[in-house]
Order: sequence, then C-alpha cells, then structure tokens
Amino acid sequence: MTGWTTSEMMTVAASRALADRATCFVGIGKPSTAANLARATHAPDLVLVYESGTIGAAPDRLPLSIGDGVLADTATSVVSVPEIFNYWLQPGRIDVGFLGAAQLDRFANINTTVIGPYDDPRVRLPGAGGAPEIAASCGEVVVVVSQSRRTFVDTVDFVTSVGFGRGPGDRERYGLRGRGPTQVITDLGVLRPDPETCELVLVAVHPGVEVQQAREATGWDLRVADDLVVTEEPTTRELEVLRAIEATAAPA
Amino acid sequence: MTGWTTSEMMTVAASRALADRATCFVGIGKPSTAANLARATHAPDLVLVYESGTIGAAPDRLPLSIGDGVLADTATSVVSVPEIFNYWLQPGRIDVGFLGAAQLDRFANINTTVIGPYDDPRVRLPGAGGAPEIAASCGEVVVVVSQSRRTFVDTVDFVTSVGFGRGPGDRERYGLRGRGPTQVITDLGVLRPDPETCELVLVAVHPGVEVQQAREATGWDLRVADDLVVTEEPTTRELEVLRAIEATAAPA
Amino acid sequence: MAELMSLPDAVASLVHDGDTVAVEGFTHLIPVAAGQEVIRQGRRDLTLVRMTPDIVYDQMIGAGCASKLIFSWGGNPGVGSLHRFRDAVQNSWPRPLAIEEHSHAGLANRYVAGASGLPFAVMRGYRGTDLPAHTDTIRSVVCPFTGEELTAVPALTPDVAVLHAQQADRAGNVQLWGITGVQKEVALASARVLFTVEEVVDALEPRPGAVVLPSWVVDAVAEVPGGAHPSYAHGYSDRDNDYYRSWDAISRDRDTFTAWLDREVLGTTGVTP
Amino acid sequence: MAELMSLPDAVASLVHDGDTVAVEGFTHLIPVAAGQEVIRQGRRDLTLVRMTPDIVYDQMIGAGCASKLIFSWGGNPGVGSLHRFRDAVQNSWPRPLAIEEHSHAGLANRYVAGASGLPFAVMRGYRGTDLPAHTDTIRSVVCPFTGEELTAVPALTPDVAVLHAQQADRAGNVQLWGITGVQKEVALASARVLFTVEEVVDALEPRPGAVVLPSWVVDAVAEVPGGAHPSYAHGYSDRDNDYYRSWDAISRDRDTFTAWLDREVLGTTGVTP
Repeated sequence: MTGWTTSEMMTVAASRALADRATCFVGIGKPSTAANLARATHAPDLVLVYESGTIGAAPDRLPLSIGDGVLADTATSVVSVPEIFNYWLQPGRIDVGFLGAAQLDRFANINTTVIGPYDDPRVRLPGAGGAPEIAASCGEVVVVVSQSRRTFVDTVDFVTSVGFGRGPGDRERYGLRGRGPTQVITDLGVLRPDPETCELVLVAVHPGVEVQQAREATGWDLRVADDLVVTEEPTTRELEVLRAIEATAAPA
Repeated sequence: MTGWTTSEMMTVAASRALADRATCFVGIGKPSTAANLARATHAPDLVLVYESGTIGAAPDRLPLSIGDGVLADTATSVVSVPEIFNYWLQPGRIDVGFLGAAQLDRFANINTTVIGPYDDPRVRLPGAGGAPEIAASCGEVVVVVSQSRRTFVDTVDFVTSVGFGRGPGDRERYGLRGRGPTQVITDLGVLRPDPETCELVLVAVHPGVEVQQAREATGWDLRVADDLVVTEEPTTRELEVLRAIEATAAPA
Repeated sequence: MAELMSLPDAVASLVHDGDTVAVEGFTHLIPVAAGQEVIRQGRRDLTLVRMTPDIVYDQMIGAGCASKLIFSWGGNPGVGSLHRFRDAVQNSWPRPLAIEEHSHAGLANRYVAGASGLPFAVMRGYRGTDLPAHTDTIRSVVCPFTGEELTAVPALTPDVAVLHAQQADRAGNVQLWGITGVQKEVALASARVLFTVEEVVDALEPRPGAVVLPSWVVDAVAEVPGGAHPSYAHGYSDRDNDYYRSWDAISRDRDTFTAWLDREVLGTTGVTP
Repeated sequence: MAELMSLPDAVASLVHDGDTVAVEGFTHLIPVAAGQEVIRQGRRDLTLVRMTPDIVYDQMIGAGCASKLIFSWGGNPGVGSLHRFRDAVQNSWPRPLAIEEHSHAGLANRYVAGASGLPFAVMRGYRGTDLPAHTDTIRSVVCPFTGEELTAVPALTPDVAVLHAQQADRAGNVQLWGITGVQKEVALASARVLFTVEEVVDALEPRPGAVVLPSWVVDAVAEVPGGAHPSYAHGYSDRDNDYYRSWDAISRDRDTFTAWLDREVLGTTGVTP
C-alpha cells in the first residue's frame, strides 16, 4: 500500500517490535501510540505498564498523558508511583521499555536533560523522568526517535539514560541488569547494536529511503549491515488502525 | 463499687492509661480489651492501630485475633503489613504502644522469646512479633502483665523488646526514638520507671492489695514510691462496659 | 500467565523437596488446604517462611515436611502455644528444626526487598535486643548522608509462594481484599506463585481495598472453596475460633496429633466432595 | 486533627517564606488553585519539590516564588517545554533558580524514605548516567550481605505538602482515588499537610483503589471544587488538554505571562463566585 507518512512508518515499525503477551513500559507520545497499535493488531495480550502506576491498561482511546484517567479506568491494577518503580520496574519484570530521545549517540546513550553545558545550557530539556531506570531494568529497550544530525550525535552532551556507555562491558560494570537497547527505530530505518562493539548499525531502511539519507542524518560515520533489508511497508490494516487510534487523540 | 476481679482491675487501669484522641498500637488480648474499653468510656476518639494494617478500627465487638475481619470492616484505612510498620509505626506517628510480657525485668526489658538458653530452651515462647519495633518507636509504651516472681525477674533470659536496657542512656545509645515504658500495669498495681535510674518503682497498688504482696511477686528488691497511692477502683460504668465488651468475645 | 489447575497438580508442579516455601496470610487468607496437600505429597526438607507460623505450620512441622523455619511470631493466636513447633524446637520431633527468627517488621521488610529486586532492606529495628546475636540475617548499615547507623535485613526470595485469595478470573488474575497482609510482597518476591482461591469468576469486580495481582506474575491458580479454613476469607467465611481452640488438645500430644494427621490429612484426598 | 478552613487561611497558616514545599499530584489531582494562592500571598524563596513540574510550577517560578527546584521531569506533558522554568534556569528570570535533579524512581524513593522515618532509601538507579556528577543527593551504599554496590538517595521531608483530593469528610479524613501517584508518601513525609478537595462529604464511601489518609496526619482541608484545573480529579472533572496547549503561548513570552499573571491570579481572589 502507498500513501503513508514517514511518521506513520516509524510508528508501525515500532509497534512490530512488540511481541504478543510481552509486558511493555510505555512512555507517552509515539511509544504509547505504537504500543496501542500493537495491542490493536498483532499483540492483543500485550501488557501496557505506565509510570503513573497503571498495570495492564487497555485504553479505548489514545491516552493524552501518562496519567490519563482512561488508563486507571481500564487497568488490571493501579498502584502507587513508588510501587510501580520499586516492585514492578526495578526487579526486571518488564520485558520491553519504549524510550524517546533528544540526543542519541553511537552507543545508544540517551540525552533528555540538556543541550550544551549542564550549568549553562543552550537548551534546558525536561530531564530524566522514568527513563534512566527504564533503560537500566527493562529486559530490552526500544528507542523511537526521528533521525537527524541534531539528534544522532557522536557523543551526547549528557547521559540521562545508559545505552551501552562507552562500549562492551559497561552495562555489566554499572550493574544494569537489562540487555539495553536492541533496536532504534527512526523515520528512516532501524538500527541495532553490533553484538561485538555495541555500536549502532543500520540494519533496515524504510521503503523509499536511501542509505545515503540515513548516513547524512547521522552525526557519526554510520555503519551499514551487509544484510541491510528494506522494512516491510505498513499494511492497509496497520494504517487503518493507526489512523483510527490517532483520531481518538485529536484535540477536543 | 465492689465485686470485681483483679483481672478486671488490671484492664480498667490499663484503659485509663489511654488519653482521648491518642493513637494506640494495640496487641491482641488484654491490651485490645483495655483499648476498646477506653474507646467505649473516656476516650471515644482514641485511634486504634493493629499490626494487621487496620488504622482507626472501631470494632463493635472484641476482635478475637489481630486480623479479625471486624477490624478491616470498621477501619478508616486498611494498609499492608509492610506499610503499617514502615510508614506508620517506624516514623514515630503512634503515641502509645500496648505490650504484654512473659518475662519483665527491673529496667522493663521484655522477653517473649525463650525461657532458658536460646539454643536449648526450657520453654520456647512465640517470639518477637511486632513488639521490638513497637517498644522502639511508639511515643511511649504501656506494659500490661500479671505480676509474679516467674514473670518479674531481675534479668530477662532474652531481651525481645527493649525497655531501658541496662539503665539510663541505653535507649539513646540504641537510637530508639520513643520514650520507652512509662507504666507497667499489673493485677496488683502500677509501676513506673524512676526518672533518674530507669528502674521500675511501685507507684500504686490496687484496692485491697498490700505492698508486701507486690514485693513477694517481684523477683528483685522492689522499690516503692514515697507517695504510693491506691488505684481508684473500677466505676460501675467501667465494669458494665468491660463486661459487655468481654461478653462479645465469648466462644461461639 | 497463570494456569488454572487442581490443587494436587499445582502443588506437584510447583513445590519440590528442599524448596524455600512461604505459605503466607496474616491471620486472614491462610492457605491451610494447600499446606495439607504439601503434607499429603510427602514433601521433605522444606525451609518454611512465614511471619506467623500458625496451625498450618504446626501441621507441616509435625508431619515432618520442614528442616528449617524462618518466622517472627510462632503461636496459636488467642489460644497459646504451637505444640508441634515447640516439640520440634525443644525435642527435635519428628526431626530437628533449625530456626531463623525475626520481628514482624524485619520479616516484612525482607519480603519487600525481595519484591523490589534489592539484596537488602533498611529499617529501624532490633537494636538493643538479643535477636542479632542469634540471627545472622540482621546486620547494620550506615547512612551515606547522615552517618546514622541503621539495621539491614537481606531480601527473602522464596522458591515458591503459597497463597490464598477470594477470587481469580479465568485468565488467572487474582483479587484479594480485607486484611491484605504481605501477600503482594510475598508473591512478587518468590520465583513461583501458587494461589488457591475461594472462587473462579468470569470477571473481577473492583473492590475497595483490594489487591489485584495480574496473571503474568502468578503460575498456578487452584479453586479451593474454604481453602483457608480454620482461618477465613473476608466476604466468604468467618474465622473458626473453636477450631483454633480445639487444635490445642489435638496438637499437644504426639499420638493424638499423629492420629489426627492420618485421619484428617493423609487419609483423605483433600478434595471436598 | 485536620481543620476545615478556606484556601487563603490554609495557605497563610501553613506555607511560609523559605519553606520547602511539595505541591504534588502525578498528572492527576494537581493542586493548581492552591499553587496560585501561594503566588497571590507573595511567598518567596521557596524550595519547590515535585516529580513533574508542570504548569503549576511554571506559574510559581515565573511569579518569583521559588529559589530552588527539586524535580525529576520538567515539561508541559504532551505539549513541550515549560518556558518560565527554562527562562529561570537559562536566564535567571525573574530570579535565579537553583535546581536539584533526580529521576522519577529516585525522587519517589526520597519521599518513601521521608514517609518511613528513614534518613535514606536504597535503589537501583543512576549508575552510568551523568546525574550523580551534578546532583550531590545521589550516593552509593554497599549491601552488608552481598557486597553489591547500590544507589542511595536521602529522605525528602518537606516543611509542607500541598495536595488535592476528591473528598474529605467533616472530621478531615481525606480520600483520593484513580491514579494515586506519590500523594500518600508526600503527605506522610511532610511536617505539615494541606489538602484541597473537590467536596466535603458527610461520610467517605469506600472506593476501589482509594487511598484514605486519616485526619490525624492532615493539618488543613480546604474545599476548592475544580482546584486541580487544568489537571483533573477522577470522577469529578476531565483534564483540560486545550489549556495545557494554550499555556505554551501564554508562557513563552515574559510580557504575555506577566499580563496573564496580573489578570488571572493577582487580580482575582481565587474564590470562584
């Protein structure tokens, strides 16, 4: 099917990263849209966990905030914020964490804190939120972020959430028990960490995207997998469901 | 009024130790009877907290266990057992802790663990339960126990819950933030710690009790206050209410 | 995802010789039927963990299932002693029973640490008592900010939690209410989780004060109406205080206990007709 | 025991210049009306604590109430930046704002330690990030049993908690439900507790998922219907997402913000006729 946007392609690709029956710690925005798309298509028993304390939320419309009332109304269980972090995230019960990024580096470290020096920031960003512990404790992390030289930098200005630190062995050294980022899904394609070096490698481009575009949108010398594939384009059903979901979030 | 038992006198005296509006951490048995008597007489706004997690329970009959359903049905709030200890008892929010004892010594240390050596006990008792932290963290502790040489010993075989340790300064040394035992109420009278030495001193005898009886029922050389008083005997109302309360606990 | 199965199948698949087993329930919702099924299946060398060893552990200890007990209060609530527990500790009958003794606050915090994926918990407790001298799972830790010395207890992570609740739905989500005790912490601290429930329902209706554990943190659910007797299930049954009183006589003597065990546990299937 | 009083009286009696104030509510039940009353009363040099500084703190910071902010995520949820917060951090307007930055897990655990009467909390977090280099309230602690190194954060014990709930009864017992966030921990960690509520009722009817705080841990209750707007009160109002969007334009520019402040806050009594 044709007639889809790169943003839609990114969301669809992200939703495909979620297996059925998995438990997923969901941030608001694209991750939430992708998770709800997955639940409405190939993963009906996907368990959505939001940091507001809602476990097994099954919203019938797209939540507009992490603490949207629809999450509490439809959840299997609603717990306090300390409990969601201490009893549910910290022990490694959650399979997949979905994160965004303002800056991302070649080792998939994430910055959502500041652009420029911390004490004299060029841009002050919102900060950590739940991300550092999601990145540390989920079984794996999927990063969803638009690709550009501004975002994909050689070294992040501030490590808010650890991907692979400075390379192999760092996660173990820090005692981080999750496997870390396994996929970075962008509007251009998909990157995965090299099992040897932990450096992000382009493993897929979305239909119509040239490798050169991805290289130009990356602030380091981007490696490309020998077996680079082209992402399967969104199916009619995926697009219909996605658009229906997004319509529910339209401004009142 | 006449015609009351020493056990009733003890319970009435214990109930009088509870001020209205106080918060009271209640154990089952005599403490619970006394606390409910206080609530039914001079302290209608006494807040009863049970270690089962019930805060502000207002049972209409005597609970038969620490986890009696009537406590949950009538409580302002029911919380988990970890929460009752960590959020409610530990910070020192509870004014009065009510404790019993199998052995009690001159410094009001309590043993509910073993009689004889720990590794080869003559009698294995139930153990600590909530007592060590009640004794440590409540604003003050009231001990309710029948007085005999078997129970009132010079030194307890095992310190399950700290009264004043080996004397002045020990509570501070151990970082115990409550004031410790302020009264020991028995079937013979009332003992209070000497402000200087922390040793228990007989300050009151119940009507009809001779000081000599109290001395004979004590395993150390019991000091008697110069201004020893005689406990005011139970009023008709106290006895009527107490008997009505105890009737509700009669075996089915 | 929790599987709905019979109690014998659930115990057979989740409880093994040598396991550390937490049969919990704070006065309320004590899984006595499940404990008796463990006896019936002849499990041995169990390390039993429970804040308030109560009739259920008196029975399991007397039946010889346990080699160690981790606990904080071992009595027959409102009645007196647990005679089988005392006989095991004082006379090693039917076999020696090692004990590891804590306070309620300490044991509750050990479950909290286990549920939280932490190796230990910090608390104010035990200081000045004789417990640390006899229990090596009580140590101290210094606050890195104030320098204050506090008490540390290690996480408890049982091999299997055995718990009772009022309801489960057909997907295996479990709901319990009333006095909820340490049930959530024990379930989340344990490697495997077995729930007996009063009733399996089509849908769990939300209740004030309820704890709901999602199916994906539970392994097995067995429908056992009355499975908490002589303790109770809030909204389903009352505590059988006469039974607790009568247990004193049954358990006081080894022969009467053994006769009771043969007649009431080993001689039955546990499945009420 | 909580006293029922007007919002101006409650703020005047409980919130003082220089206080550490936690105005909490995780997306839900944010006490915006109370925050605006603090602005109206001209409080200064406050250390503001909040996991998610949101419009309420953008307003208080822009109005010059704060000299320090302790937080874990400072944005306009679903919209973008908090412009007054950014202007204060980047340009010290209207005055310099010191910041102490944590993660959600870290700040939540700091409240837990405060509520528990402990000087610190233990957690897994921050390791490998740049946060410890800039936040000196993040340290490490070693497990006395395993030797494992973990993260420690100090207790947060605000001078006053400012919170919103759906209901209080006339005795001052407070009930909130829906997403309960860190409300209980903040109330129990703070020296003084101010609640605004949607409604004062004769009796609190038990609700699924509700948190009930007894009157004796609350100082003041003020009935302020709609007091959480533009956030929401589950069962009473919906989140005003348009307001959050419109805040972006109002707050982006100092003059439009100042005009808004004069017109909507300083120029009103806050008491809706």
